[in-house]
Amino acid sequence: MAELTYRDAVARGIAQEMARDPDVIFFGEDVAKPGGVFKATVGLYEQFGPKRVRDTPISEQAIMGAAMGAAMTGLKPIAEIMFSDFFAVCFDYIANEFPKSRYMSNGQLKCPLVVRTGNGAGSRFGAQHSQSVENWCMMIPGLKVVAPSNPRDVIGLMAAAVRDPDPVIFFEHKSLYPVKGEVPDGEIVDTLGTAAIVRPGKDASILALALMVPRALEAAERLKAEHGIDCEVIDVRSLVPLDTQTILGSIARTHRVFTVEENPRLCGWGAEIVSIIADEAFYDLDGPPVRITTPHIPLPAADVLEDAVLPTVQRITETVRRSLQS
Amino acid sequence: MAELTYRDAVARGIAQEMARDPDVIFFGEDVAKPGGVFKATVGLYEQFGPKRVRDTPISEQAIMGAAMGAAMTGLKPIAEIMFSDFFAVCFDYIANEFPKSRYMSNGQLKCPLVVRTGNGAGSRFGAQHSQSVENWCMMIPGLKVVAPSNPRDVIGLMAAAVRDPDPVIFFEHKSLYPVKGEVPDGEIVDTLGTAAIVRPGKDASILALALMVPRALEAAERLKAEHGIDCEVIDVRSLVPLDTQTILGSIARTHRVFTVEENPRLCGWGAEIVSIIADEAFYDLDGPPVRITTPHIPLPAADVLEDAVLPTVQRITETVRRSLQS
Amino acid sequence: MAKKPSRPSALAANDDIGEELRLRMYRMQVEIRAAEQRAFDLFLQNLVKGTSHLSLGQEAVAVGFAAAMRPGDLSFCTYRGHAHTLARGVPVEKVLGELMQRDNGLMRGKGGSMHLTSAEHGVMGSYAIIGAHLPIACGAALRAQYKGQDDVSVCFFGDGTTNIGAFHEALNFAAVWKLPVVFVCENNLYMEYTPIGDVTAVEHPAADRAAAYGLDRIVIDGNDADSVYRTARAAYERARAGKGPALIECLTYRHSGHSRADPAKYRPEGELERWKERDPIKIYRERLQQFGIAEQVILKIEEETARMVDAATEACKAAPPPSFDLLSTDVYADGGFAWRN
Amino acid sequence: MAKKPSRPSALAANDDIGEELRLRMYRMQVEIRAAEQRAFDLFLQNLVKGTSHLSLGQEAVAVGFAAAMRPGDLSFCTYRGHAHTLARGVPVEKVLGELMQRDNGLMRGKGGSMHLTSAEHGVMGSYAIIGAHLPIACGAALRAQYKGQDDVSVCFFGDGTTNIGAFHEALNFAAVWKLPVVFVCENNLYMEYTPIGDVTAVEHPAADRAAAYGLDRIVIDGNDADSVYRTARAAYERARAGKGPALIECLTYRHSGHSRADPAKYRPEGELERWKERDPIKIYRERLQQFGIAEQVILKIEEETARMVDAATEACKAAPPPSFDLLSTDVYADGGFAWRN
Ligand SMILES: Cc1ncc(C[n+]2csc(CCOP(=O)(O)OP(=O)(O)O)c2C)c(N)n1
Ligand SMILES: Cc1ncc(C[n+]2csc(CCOP(=O)(O)OP(=O)(O)O)c2C)c(N)n1
Ligand SMILES: [Mg+2]
Ligand SMILES: [Mg+2]
Repeated sequence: MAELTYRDAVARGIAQEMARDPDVIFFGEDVAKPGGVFKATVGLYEQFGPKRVRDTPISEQAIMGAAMGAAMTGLKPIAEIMFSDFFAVCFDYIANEFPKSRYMSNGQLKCPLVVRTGNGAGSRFGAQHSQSVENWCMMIPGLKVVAPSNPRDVIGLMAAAVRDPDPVIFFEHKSLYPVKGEVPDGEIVDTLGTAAIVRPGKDASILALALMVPRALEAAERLKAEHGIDCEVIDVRSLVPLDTQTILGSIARTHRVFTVEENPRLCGWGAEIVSIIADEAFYDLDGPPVRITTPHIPLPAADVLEDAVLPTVQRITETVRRSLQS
Repeated sequence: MAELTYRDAVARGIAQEMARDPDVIFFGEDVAKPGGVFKATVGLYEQFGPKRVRDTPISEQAIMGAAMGAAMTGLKPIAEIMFSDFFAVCFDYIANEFPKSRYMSNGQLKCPLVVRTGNGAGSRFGAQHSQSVENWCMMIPGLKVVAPSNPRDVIGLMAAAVRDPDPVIFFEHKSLYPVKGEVPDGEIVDTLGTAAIVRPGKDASILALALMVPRALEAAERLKAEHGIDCEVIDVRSLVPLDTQTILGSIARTHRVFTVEENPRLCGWGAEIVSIIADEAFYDLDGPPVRITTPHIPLPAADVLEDAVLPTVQRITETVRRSLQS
Repeated sequence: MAKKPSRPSALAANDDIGEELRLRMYRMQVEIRAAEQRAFDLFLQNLVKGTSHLSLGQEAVAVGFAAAMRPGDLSFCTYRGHAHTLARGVPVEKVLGELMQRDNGLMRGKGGSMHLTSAEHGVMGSYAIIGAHLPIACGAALRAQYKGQDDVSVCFFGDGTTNIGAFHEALNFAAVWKLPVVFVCENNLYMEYTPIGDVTAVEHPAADRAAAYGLDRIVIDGNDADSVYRTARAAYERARAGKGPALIECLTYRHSGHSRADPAKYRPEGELERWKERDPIKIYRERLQQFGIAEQVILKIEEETARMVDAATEACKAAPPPSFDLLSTDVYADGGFAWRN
Repeated sequence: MAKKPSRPSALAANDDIGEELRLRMYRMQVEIRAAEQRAFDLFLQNLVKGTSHLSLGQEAVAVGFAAAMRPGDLSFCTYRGHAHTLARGVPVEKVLGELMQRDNGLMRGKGGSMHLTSAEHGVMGSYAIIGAHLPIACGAALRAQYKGQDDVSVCFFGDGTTNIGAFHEALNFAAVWKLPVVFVCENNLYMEYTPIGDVTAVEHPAADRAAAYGLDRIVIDGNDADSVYRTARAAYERARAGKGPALIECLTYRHSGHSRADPAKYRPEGELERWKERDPIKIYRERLQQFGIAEQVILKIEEETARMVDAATEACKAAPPPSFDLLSTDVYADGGFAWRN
């Protein structure tokens, strides 16, 4: 066991896989010599050298395309897109190329790669550097999508992503980089497609992802302490594959569900999961499924404004309380 | 009144607005002299000349950026992206530029433009030329999004879109281009943000968009004729603004809802609307809200395969029947 | 029209290509021509579904570049990729079957005409979003470089494609990393229905931009398979030797419309006719004669090819449509499409 | 260091710039320097939030290009846009207020340091996605051309930006349509923390690519405001006259790190020091002296500017944070954010 930051867990996760498999290479903008703008990949260049860890031009399409071509022909690339907002400048690869080539070729082509990216708000960077865009990927058939909430999951899911034979989009939350957590020694390998019940409870299920997980947990503690409401908190972890068994199982016990999303309101992962629940677990529900999201607006830069729009512990607590007590 | 194809309605709608307002210009790939690859803009070049109707290079980012810069400074551009799948090569403008500049500038900048695009399946073009991507736009705060299902709406919503002071994404359905409909003479101007009840009914509400509207209507007729089930069919028409009043009003009367979407399954507009209904009209619902979608797969090219994956009249009919009779 | 060769033996003696290869290149050009003309006929009979983009008139580019490849070299094509796919040795039946959306097609109808792929022949996909495959070809070349393998990745695209962002990113990327990738621009004068000069700031959309990536300016006659072959061979050699990428602009012309929907009325009068005089197959047939190849050898190739394409057509007509099971296979590597447990 | 000018009057007699403009250009360079140094101090006090990208050392580019503009000309900037924004006459308080995320900021804290916008000064936004604003500037220029207005759109970006697709698309688009847009590449030798030469196929990332768009190759000393000004003036004149776009590469250097988070340890030893000898403000101060401007005139400018920046700082410190109402305003043109009825 060691205490590790989420940031350091990224480098450790990548290093674990690069040490294991010489076909794993890693590239992106300022990731090698500089160690990444978030310092999440410090040391990899020194450890694995300039052939395996490479700085690229500002050419997100080339980065993604090169990752795909390398993956198709035998490597296991990890490519960084610095901020997930920049998926918009290389979205063709995410939406049209990675996820469709296997299908269109009737299984002749493969695309085993990992795109890792800094996602989410909290750094006062404004509307073009703060978005949560997991739904941009979840909506595309053929991708896999994960978003860890803690250092241990960063390493384990990174290993699972690198070893997975399909394209995996790996969302790191920028506001979690400095956060520490306990991490076991030795190799860690997790499983894609598994949600985690991080707090059992019986009155309602709160589903959260990434930065929203600690907030949901804190809200659950408050709800218990202040209102006697006992919430189950689920860290969704993997949007595709989606662990509907764990989610539906929880609803079957608690009969109420709340999703806590950082995305803007429309068409987020919360909408998808709520729709699944509303369809498949309709008769389990004792009350409306409620989505707690960022409002449907671009993100403001100023600290006071940004803090006011993301779901807060306060807002989660209040929403659940009001909904359960109404 | 005249019979017009959906294709010809596009040209008529654009011509109506260009004739009215000299600040309206139109450009895209092969749209001017060639009249568009779908022949939807034939005659505009001849009528309005080479200054106002222009062929561009294959540079979707330049097209979108140029539309935005022109819109910011006083024009009302209509830009074509030939196939909506190509939004992926210029997605930065759609996701990060058009919709955020007004907000980020605290109202100093404006972006009154229309992006029109050929959307949807049915032409056996395969996975990169057949997608329905309305949700790629609905999910982005700051855009408006419409998708007409008939020639009259094409003209009226085009006028509304051009006159709107915000960026509007205008989805034309490729499989509807040859379809004819009655269109009144003279100017037609519709209103964004209004759904239409195209068939009143009392047993269930079926919400559909674009190509799915005629299929939903046909299914409703079959359900009535063969099973005595009387469905209300709503043509959603506008995803943003979303006419939740009409939708929720319908559910309040019918107590059941089905969405019929061409998008792949995850995070579509159906998920959003179902989530709104599940939250806000939970106690109105007599049974689970059900989404009828294309499965979550890339689209196959072959005619028999493509026909099998889009929601069909048969599948809509069966899904509603089974769900209501269970 | 064909002139008797004046000094066949002298010509042949100095020949760096040789009779066998030249006959192969002729056969392949004839095969592509016949297969694509057949595809066109099948449209008219409504047996080819969806869209289709023919390379009639551009066969020499496909054949010259493919002929200079070794097994293991990789081709990255566009929607206009039938010619390049056939040129790597993929059977006509497989290609026509895909165009006809039958179960015997190369991808059993799942991909369609714009996405021809035959990994076993080194055809690593045909890409229908303009420019997308240039960076992808870089990635394949990066793998070769990284693993010390000496295959070359060859990426084909049109003149219009030089104006999209991915072109620029890929060229710079390949040049900076000295990747063994050869970019081939088939300048057929049109971006769909628009003359390339109307939308491009330079006369030679690829060659006039080579210097922007530190590359040599190369423009060649794309209708002469021999000069295509020689240029290809030199570029592959450089790439294999670690000297980095090349960008080659081939001047050529498509005889048919952009796609099946296009009657190509935008051509200036006489343009098509002038280019038909420089038809690559006509040029090459004359070349064979100049090299003293007997007329009956040439005729035999033509007849064999015609029979083969007929047989392929019949096989496709007899083939069943793809079965519905295919719908949900191969979305993911486990063979299925499950996005949930 | 400053030498007495030998023949001040002769120099001044042949001067196409003139004392008034030259003093304005000096004042503006000093103002930008002082405002940005203040911004840096305010970081250290944790009063500037989020990120921030300073142009310390690059002031001459901003000032030369702005000085040659007329009112109505439009600037399109990047995240590194404070200098360009100030150079158009936007008050320091408004800029610092935005960096400090106060209600007196240019966008009242909604945009942040990377998105400075002042439409009334012709600053049509600062863009934080690399390359995005080059096509947008084309659009503004298209409007001018279409409406017969004679303003010019000027688009600033860095060396690293020349490797992204949008650069290529915009340059070709502008050239083909002969748009009145001037593209200004500030080559400060680094793409964030990576030397530009490590990731670029040519030595001059912008100038060596001008020919790919049929444009002239222009590389200038970006640390000399006069030569920047003259180059700008010529480019604007051509653009206004309908002669199309220009691409200008300005050689310069940033004295600080890429952004507030960057200590810039990747610089080779001595590089910063060498460039500081060519500090644009130092160069320009000497120039003023060469032109016989009295020391006290120069000192007065410096003192006035320092006082003004102090006052602006105090005003910002005293300003309240933005109010919560702002959150939901101006998503749409109706002033609100309603996506439903
Ligand atoms: C990103 C993108 N934009 C537009 C298209 C539509 N499109 C298909 S082919 C084509 C013209 C391509 O011209 P060129 O590169 O010269 O190739 P050619 O068809 O002549 O072989 C266009 C615009 C596309 N497929 N992808
Ligand atoms: C599309 C995109 N990719 C990456 C970034 C991250 N980024 C911000 S600034 C920068 C370096 C830009 O270098 P250059 O163009 O030389 O401008 P400079 O910062 O030196 O002024 C990068 C990579 C971004 N903002 N947008
Ligand atoms: Mg072409
Ligand atoms: Mg730079």
